[in-house]
Amino acid sequence: MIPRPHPEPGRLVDAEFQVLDRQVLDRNGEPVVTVDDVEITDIPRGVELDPDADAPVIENLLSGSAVLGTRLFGGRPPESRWQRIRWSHVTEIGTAVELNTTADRLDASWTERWVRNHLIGRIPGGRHAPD
Amino acid sequence: MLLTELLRMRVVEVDGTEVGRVVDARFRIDAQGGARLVGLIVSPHTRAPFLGYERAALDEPLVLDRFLRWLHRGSFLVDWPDVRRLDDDGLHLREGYERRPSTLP
Amino acid sequence: MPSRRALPILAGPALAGLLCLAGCATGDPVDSSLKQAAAAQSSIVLAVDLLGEGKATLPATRTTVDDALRELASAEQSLGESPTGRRIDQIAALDDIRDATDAALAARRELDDPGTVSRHAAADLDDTASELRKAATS
Amino acid sequence: MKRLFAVALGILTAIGGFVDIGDLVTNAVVGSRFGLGLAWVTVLGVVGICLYANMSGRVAAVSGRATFEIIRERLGARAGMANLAASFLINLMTMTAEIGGVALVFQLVTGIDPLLWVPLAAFGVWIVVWRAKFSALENATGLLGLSLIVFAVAVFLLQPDWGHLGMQLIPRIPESESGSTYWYYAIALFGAAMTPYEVFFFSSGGIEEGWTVKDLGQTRANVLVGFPLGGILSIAIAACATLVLLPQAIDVTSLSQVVLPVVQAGGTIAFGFVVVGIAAATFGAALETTLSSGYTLAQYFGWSWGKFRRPARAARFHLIMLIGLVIAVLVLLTGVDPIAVTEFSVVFSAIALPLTYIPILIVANDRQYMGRHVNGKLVNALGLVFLVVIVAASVAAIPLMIITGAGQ
Repeated sequence: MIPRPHPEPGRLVDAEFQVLDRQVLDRNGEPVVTVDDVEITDIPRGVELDPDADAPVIENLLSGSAVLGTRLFGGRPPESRWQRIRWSHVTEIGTAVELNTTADRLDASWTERWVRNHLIGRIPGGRHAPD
Repeated sequence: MLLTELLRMRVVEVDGTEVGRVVDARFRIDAQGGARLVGLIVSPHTRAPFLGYERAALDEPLVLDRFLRWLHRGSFLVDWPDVRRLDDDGLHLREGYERRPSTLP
Repeated sequence: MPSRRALPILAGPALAGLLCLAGCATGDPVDSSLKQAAAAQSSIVLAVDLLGEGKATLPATRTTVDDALRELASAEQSLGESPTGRRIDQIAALDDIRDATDAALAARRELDDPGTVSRHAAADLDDTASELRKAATS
Repeated sequence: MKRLFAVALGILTAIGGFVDIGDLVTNAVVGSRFGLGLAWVTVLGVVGICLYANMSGRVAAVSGRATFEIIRERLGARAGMANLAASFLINLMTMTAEIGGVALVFQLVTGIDPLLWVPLAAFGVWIVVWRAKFSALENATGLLGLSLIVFAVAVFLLQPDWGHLGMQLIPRIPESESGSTYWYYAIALFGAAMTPYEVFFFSSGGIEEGWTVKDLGQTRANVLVGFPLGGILSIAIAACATLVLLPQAIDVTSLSQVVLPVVQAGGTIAFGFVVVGIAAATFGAALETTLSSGYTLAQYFGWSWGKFRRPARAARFHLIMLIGLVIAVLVLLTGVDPIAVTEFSVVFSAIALPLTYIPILIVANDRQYMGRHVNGKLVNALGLVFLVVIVAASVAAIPLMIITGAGQ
């Protein structure tokens, strides 16, 4: 079944209720991250907004300790440390957020790959299925 | 801009009265798969959505369900064009803004 | 909705729980120590009887005696430390516990070599156990 | 025929898997001090865990989402984190108690100091978690755990005065105990029967084994037949202590005392069965709590997890379990008494129960997750009754712990 290219047009999505804190699965159903925050188009502050201008869009799903940390304990995460997954990767919003790419190709999975290559992968038997 | 910066922002009418806090942002998927903001869901009571109760498809008459729905009564959707200005102290609505139901179809 | 206050809310009860670990045992220290010691000594008596009847294994019996010796030591220590109004009872209780500990140690040595408990050592265990039980219930 | 075998296997592993060091110790302690006056709490706890496991198993099978994913989704990141911190620490405490339990059983068999067995037991747990297939480890420990039935056999062999024993079932407080210790141990027994890790493991296991809606019948049989029989074993443990230890005022403080009634009833043969049973039950529970430490963190942070994947494809999941095991070993090597750790772990389990029970009860009613498999009227009514019981036990636990000095 070829995964749908993106969620069904016309469908409504409540970002906090259906995207934030949701599990993200890659194309093979392997968990990648949980959505720690959602990046939307910047809205200018203190300025009269033009009602006819284009409304903001969801640009990226964000994850990582910097984003989650500041969300839990306050403060604002430095933008340089936001781990981004482009919204264009999202194919479905269900009980989990599904992507059209594999986990290893996302920079959001660098900690998983680091632990795999430096620790777990090195222990004998780490690389093949449980028998 | 972060969604969580938008969430919990105070929502204020033209004459300055506070009508609640932003608890969610509703987007619509367009033909290319983009998610475009259509409006904000404002709840006059708790500062944060509690267990997603006001829009969850809960129908079992669980006592807890009724209590939590009561806790969230009165949340409504504001169309994005009805938002006039975003300040550090809150979000200002336009004159004569519309209050739509917040439940997800 | 629990916001940033959520974490301290959980720390409160956990702290209270840990506070009580610092030994806020209620009730009279003499009685509780005697009860603790009587329970330990009785379990040695039972274990040694079962060994004698060929029902118990030697390693298990040794383990039971080692566990009971630890309880006897803790009973003696907590009694020794706590100042109680009943000075005379405290000394008498300490003597009973020490007698029981000596009987238990003797039995324990016999369990190592020759691996059975002599009639004499078993009798000491019974006497010290009933002594403790009597003191605990008086 | 294969279907029947699967059903039987599921039930048998549920029985063997139900009892762990917490049930063993708490039931023996309660039996030696209160007789069967608290047996009603075990019955209540069994009904509770049947309900709770049924709901979380159904949520896993229908929605494919495990417990802690749901907890974070529905409570949000901050309350989810508080929940995670409490659940992880208590699971670590239970894990330490289970590994300590395995070491104590080896001491019973060999007489050698348990501190030597602790690293070995932890290594054994790690090897199985690292290499064995999920169902293999479940079935082996579950089936071997069945030899705990010797406790029930021992009750018969001790030829009790059945009338008197029956009378003991009436809840009452012995003179040697106070009201507060009675209720403290009621909470401990309730926490022992409804340990949260069983639910993390049960629901995550459902995903490990790829349960679908078709498997709901099987999971219901496992729970509704396996757990009650596991509960009967718990009461048998208490009955043995009532018949042998209570009359001699031997308040249980060590594992060696827990087995004395079985040895008295059936000698070395019965002893053989009971040590195999305890070793399997505690080793199985050590596996389940180790996996649960991985499940809880991975599901909160969204990492790849699961034994059905190669360790390399769930690296952080395996790293957490390794770290958890190392912490457990270090704690045990300080010489802390595993029995004391066990007694605290069951009470803290009761304290933390609402944190995971409430989100599951709510999601089991959410049509977006469950479709038409939402809770029925009866399940919801029971669910609400237990919500009250669970919150009451959780609130009363700490004050009672302080008043009774943790059950003195």
